[in-house]
Amino acid sequence: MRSMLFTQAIDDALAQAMADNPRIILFGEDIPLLRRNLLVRFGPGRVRGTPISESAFLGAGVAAAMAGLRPVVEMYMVDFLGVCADALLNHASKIEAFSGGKWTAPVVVRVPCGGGYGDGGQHEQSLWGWLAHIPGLTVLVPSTPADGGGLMLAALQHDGPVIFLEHKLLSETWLEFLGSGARSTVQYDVPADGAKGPVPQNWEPVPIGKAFLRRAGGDVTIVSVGVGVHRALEAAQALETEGISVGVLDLRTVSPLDNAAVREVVALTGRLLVVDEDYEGFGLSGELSAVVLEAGISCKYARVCTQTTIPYARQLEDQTLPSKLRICAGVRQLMQ
Amino acid sequence: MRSMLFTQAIDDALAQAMADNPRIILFGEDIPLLRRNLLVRFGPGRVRGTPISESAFLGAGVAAAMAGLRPVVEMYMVDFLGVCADALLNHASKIEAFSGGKWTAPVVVRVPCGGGYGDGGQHEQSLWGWLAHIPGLTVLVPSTPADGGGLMLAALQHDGPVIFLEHKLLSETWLEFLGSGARSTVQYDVPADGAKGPVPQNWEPVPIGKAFLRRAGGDVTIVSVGVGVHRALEAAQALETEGISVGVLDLRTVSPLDNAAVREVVALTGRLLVVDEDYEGFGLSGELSAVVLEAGISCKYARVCTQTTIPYARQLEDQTLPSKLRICAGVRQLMQ
Amino acid sequence: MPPDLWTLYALMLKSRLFEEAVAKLWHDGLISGEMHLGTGEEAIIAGVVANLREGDAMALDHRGTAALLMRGVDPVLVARELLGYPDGLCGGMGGHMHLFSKEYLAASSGIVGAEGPAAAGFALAAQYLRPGSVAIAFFGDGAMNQGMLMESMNLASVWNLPVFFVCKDDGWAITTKSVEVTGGGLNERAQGLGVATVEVDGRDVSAVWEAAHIAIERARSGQGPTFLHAHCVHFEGHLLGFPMVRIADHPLREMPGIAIPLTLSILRPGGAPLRDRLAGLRTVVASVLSTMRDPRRDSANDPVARVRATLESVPVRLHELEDQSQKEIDHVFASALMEVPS
Amino acid sequence: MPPDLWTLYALMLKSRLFEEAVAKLWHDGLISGEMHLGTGEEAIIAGVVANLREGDAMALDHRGTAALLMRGVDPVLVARELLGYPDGLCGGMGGHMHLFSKEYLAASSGIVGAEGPAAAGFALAAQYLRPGSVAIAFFGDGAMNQGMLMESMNLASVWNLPVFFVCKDDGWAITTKSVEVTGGGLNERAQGLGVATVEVDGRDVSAVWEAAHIAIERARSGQGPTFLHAHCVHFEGHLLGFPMVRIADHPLREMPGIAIPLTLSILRPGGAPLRDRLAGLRTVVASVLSTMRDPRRDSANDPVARVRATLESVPVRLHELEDQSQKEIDHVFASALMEVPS
Ligand SMILES: Cc1ncc(C[n+]2csc(CCOP(=O)(O)OP(=O)(O)O)c2C)c(N)n1
Ligand SMILES: Cc1ncc(C[n+]2csc(CCOP(=O)(O)OP(=O)(O)O)c2C)c(N)n1
Ligand SMILES: [Mg+2]
Ligand SMILES: [Mg+2]
Repeated sequence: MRSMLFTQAIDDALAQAMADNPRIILFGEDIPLLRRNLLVRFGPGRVRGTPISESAFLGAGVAAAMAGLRPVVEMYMVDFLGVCADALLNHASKIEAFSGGKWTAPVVVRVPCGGGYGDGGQHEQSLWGWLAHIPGLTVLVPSTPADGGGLMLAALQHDGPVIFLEHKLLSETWLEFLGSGARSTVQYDVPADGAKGPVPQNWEPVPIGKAFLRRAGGDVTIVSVGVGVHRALEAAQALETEGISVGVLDLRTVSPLDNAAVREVVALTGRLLVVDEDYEGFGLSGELSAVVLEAGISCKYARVCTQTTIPYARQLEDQTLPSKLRICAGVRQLMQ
Repeated sequence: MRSMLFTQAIDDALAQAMADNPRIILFGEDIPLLRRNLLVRFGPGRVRGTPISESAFLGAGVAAAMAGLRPVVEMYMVDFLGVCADALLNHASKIEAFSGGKWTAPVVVRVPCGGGYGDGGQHEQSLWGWLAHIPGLTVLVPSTPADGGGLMLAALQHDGPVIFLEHKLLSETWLEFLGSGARSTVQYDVPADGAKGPVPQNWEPVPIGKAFLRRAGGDVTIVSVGVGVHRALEAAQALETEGISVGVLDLRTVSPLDNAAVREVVALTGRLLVVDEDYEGFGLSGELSAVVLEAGISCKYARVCTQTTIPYARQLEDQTLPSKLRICAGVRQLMQ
Repeated sequence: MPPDLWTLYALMLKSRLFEEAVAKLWHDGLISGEMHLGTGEEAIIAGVVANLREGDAMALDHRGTAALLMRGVDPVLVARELLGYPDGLCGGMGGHMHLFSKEYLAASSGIVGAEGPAAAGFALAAQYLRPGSVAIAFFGDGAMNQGMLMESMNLASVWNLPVFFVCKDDGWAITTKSVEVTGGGLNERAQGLGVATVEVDGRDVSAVWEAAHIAIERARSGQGPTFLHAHCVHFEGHLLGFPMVRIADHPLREMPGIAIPLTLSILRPGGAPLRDRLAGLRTVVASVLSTMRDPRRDSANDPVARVRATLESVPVRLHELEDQSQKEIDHVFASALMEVPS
Repeated sequence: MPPDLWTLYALMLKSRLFEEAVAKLWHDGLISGEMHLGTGEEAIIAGVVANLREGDAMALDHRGTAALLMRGVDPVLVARELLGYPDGLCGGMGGHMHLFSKEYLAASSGIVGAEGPAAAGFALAAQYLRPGSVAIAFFGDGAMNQGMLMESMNLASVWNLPVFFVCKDDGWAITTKSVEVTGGGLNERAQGLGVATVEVDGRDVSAVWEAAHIAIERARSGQGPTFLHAHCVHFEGHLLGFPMVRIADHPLREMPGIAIPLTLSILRPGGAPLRDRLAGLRTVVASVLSTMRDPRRDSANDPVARVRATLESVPVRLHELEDQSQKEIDHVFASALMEVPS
């Protein structure tokens, strides 16, 4: 088995798909440089740079998908979707419904998200819950290189709009560009298993909407995505020494949720801790409690999420994003 | 006591505030005509029309608020916030945090929302849960003329950004403009107590973040906002004949939620039905279940929300938006 | 080849008769919500659409019906969609602001300015999959102030996309006069975004056809986007039941409901000094008056009547065409109003 | 009154020395995340800011430090904010892209183009509360393609807002050459939005000051917005640690990490024909070369050095000023690095 870095894996799966399907094209700001390895293999016709006009080029991606291409539109950061949310809220997500099911927009929006490297509150948001609120959008959040590549492949085969969120703390290229700038004087708490890991020789799609149990545990179930999964795994390991058995379910897909998997694991332990780097209110953490309650499963529940605008100062940032410390506290609270 | 129509009450409270506070100004598309009664009282300097440039004028409203004005920015519909979400997501909501608590943006964004008059999926969304996901935004959804005026007054005194959502089905002017066009040949299911009602002689602020129990009931608690409150009240009345006692809590403020009130009523009945015209997933309905579970209250739970893009056809629309029929079914399910 | 006026007239007439029938259904309460007609802009739509061929795409605004009909979409399907029937063009899911035809690569949006990105995307796909094809964006003068439309013009320019940006300028955005909220000039603006421009009288279908022909051929041959500034009027005002038009049509009936609260408000204590109040009143009165005197109320601006006048020299053919059109539309609505399948 | 070059030089020097110290702290790992310096654009900032007075406002982009320092914000507070200390300018909550000073009505944003709406809003408030005051928007050439900035120019035009739109054109948006993604011309574009324009050499602080003086006085006296197109360079490239600059500085060290995957990729089976691959490679190579040959690497473009050259005729005063400036900055950072209060 090969081993790859997180973004390398995603790019590799993308390259495999591009070789198979000439309708896949790529564009976004600085893409010729950022995806230079794809540029020199697939040519400037399929790998394009754009002006800083997110509304125009994301909207164009949606329409190009309707007209037969399979565009991968890259945005610099999920935070910047604020300037072009209309393309997702009122167009990509609604074409299928509006057309009476006759027309779809199979566009993949690839966009870095997440914090942990001191870039401040306009550049470290997660927003997957915000996006998942909109019916008609598929929202993917891989936490390992293997899932990154596999979900990218699945996204490229999906017949509708997909938001593919690439956590910057896992991404060797984004973290270097935005965080370290190749300095050796800074350290970030990068989850090793998320940043690098085994990947298949030939990419196969990882099914959309299927969660994956990263760790079994009988006392408490943690449900999470992205970097939160790794924080949860660290916490679970630490709690083992206290005699608490913690399971960790990696959702991988935020929308559509794998309701069955969530219910199954929570029914088992009767205790649900949601670890969500996205904002706490009106998002994923609430939705998961509803999914469980709707099924008539009663459970103890707590959540460790981002509650406020993410502070710039590293220390404040660490206190704000879900951490092993806060997760352990959350689990212990549920065990009382 | 005076009696007023829904939008008339909001405008009346706004007029009272404008007379008291010369820093309140009003702008948005077509505002000189839409708020002509305010225009002729406060002059064209304080009541302005804008180009169809929501990003520019909403962003300008945020900055004008920072610089000492109290702008009320009107948008045609909440759906259109997609084109200018950045002003809310990355600016209005974050100024206070970014400045270390030293600077705020007391802007009121007044924007029609909601469906029930056959305008289709890009023009009938509610999106209060979507907005409430963003920390730092206050989101108000009045359901009666009295709350409309009182909450508008509170919004104008609040030291931060407020989204004031005005349901089009309750608004005599919006419904005429967009729905009936003064025709007598169309009928919409307008909740009478929401469209018209008693209002105080002199407006006092209705406190932000305080829910109001519209109806007490011992078997099931319905929590809702806006038009949903009235649908719930109708359902509660109908269910009375079946011997089911249903309480209805009107949140009035979606963010910040009145957690205490929610927990209190749900603890009483042990059964929570959320009626939410906004999208079901990752929104208000999930958040309410989390609020209850977090407090260690166990309850039976169900929700009646909008699950998909809102269809155009009136009949399909009626099946999609929360209706008395679906609410009754939801309550009965919880009683099983 | 010069435009065949008979063909263009037939297109325009079809649309006009169809929309007049729609207006009736709307008044009868059979169509819900907002209803924006394209009556008054038919010459622009016909002059452009008559230049299209298979593989070309259209991004439409809130007045998309005319373009779809002229492009060849089954009018019964459109009518049944407006009526909200499950076998309408979009299964009753879209309605009049969200009409979609995958077959004809035509997509509507009720979001002002969204036609820009959509046309750019259609044109991008054309570059790869259907070289020589073009994409049209139809939008109004008000949309020119929406950032994403301006962004799209720039994108089309730098990517050399085969887009034809068609601005149907009626001078109004609902109740707002565009000159009062639009700085500079629309043509300068498009040029500042790298797009070639042409201006025509949008009431003159031949002029539009000529301009469109050149621009579309330019785009087809890889010479990039063009912006068309075409002037027109909208007879119904912004939408059916438009208050300003109601006032103009029935001042005695409509004025009291407006004038009484206005008078009460202007007299209320607290607020601006009298001078400002009067300035406010002047604004309101000017709006109402400008609707009354508006060229959109003047049938001399009717593009259908204008082309008809030039065809009157062949009365037999003209009446035959008109009878035929009317019959077809009658037939369309007879079918459209047939019972809903269940 | 003509610009006093000594004052302008002092402003520029203060900012330059401050940012050089910041770069050290960043390299030492004491500052996290992205760090965009304004080194190279000081003449533009100084020429504009020297024209401001109490009540004027500034909307800043991701390079806001220079403007804040020149405006008079306490440099210790700024430094401690960049270090993320709880008693920094924003309590450590904002960081370098989100520097705010309510006292000086200065607000930053890391969202490209957001300076447009912000300056329009500040100017609107000025119209009511501080007549005669103005608002500045500082932004780059890349931001000119962001819809909300274009919308804001139009809004400022039609509302006659006292805004001075200052475009610091370094020709680049990160790794993208602006000419390749920008249609038309920036001045035409601004004019098409109704805004008056002026173009200057942004390396020449006197020229900027003159242009700014006229534009700002125009705005103060109610004559509306102006757009300044000023050319400059950024010595550090887009941000500290910018890969293109690293390659240019240390080609032998940096190239392998880039060249190896590139070569592997170009050789992989499946994909474009050789011709397209080579075209792709040419694009990458051209980018790297253009950074190496870039004028931003040429110290002749240094605005600080340029103004210094004209002051060298008075060496004593010059050295005194420079010693004084250096001392002040040393003192600032000595204070800034003092222990964090807890
Ligand atoms: C983004 C957005 N803002 C506002 C509206 C409300 N609206 C619908 S049509 C319209 C006026 C459009 O004017 P114009 O572009 O000139 O087209 P016309 O109606 O005159 O044909 C407005 C403001 C909208 N649909 N979308
Ligand atoms: C809306 C948005 N899109 C993209 C980015 C990422 N980004 C940050 S700076 C920048 C380039 C800006 O170029 P320019 O405006 O010329 O300023 P310069 O950096 O050259 O001074 C980009 C694309 C962003 N911050 N915001
Ligand atoms: Mg118009
Ligand atoms: Mg630049």
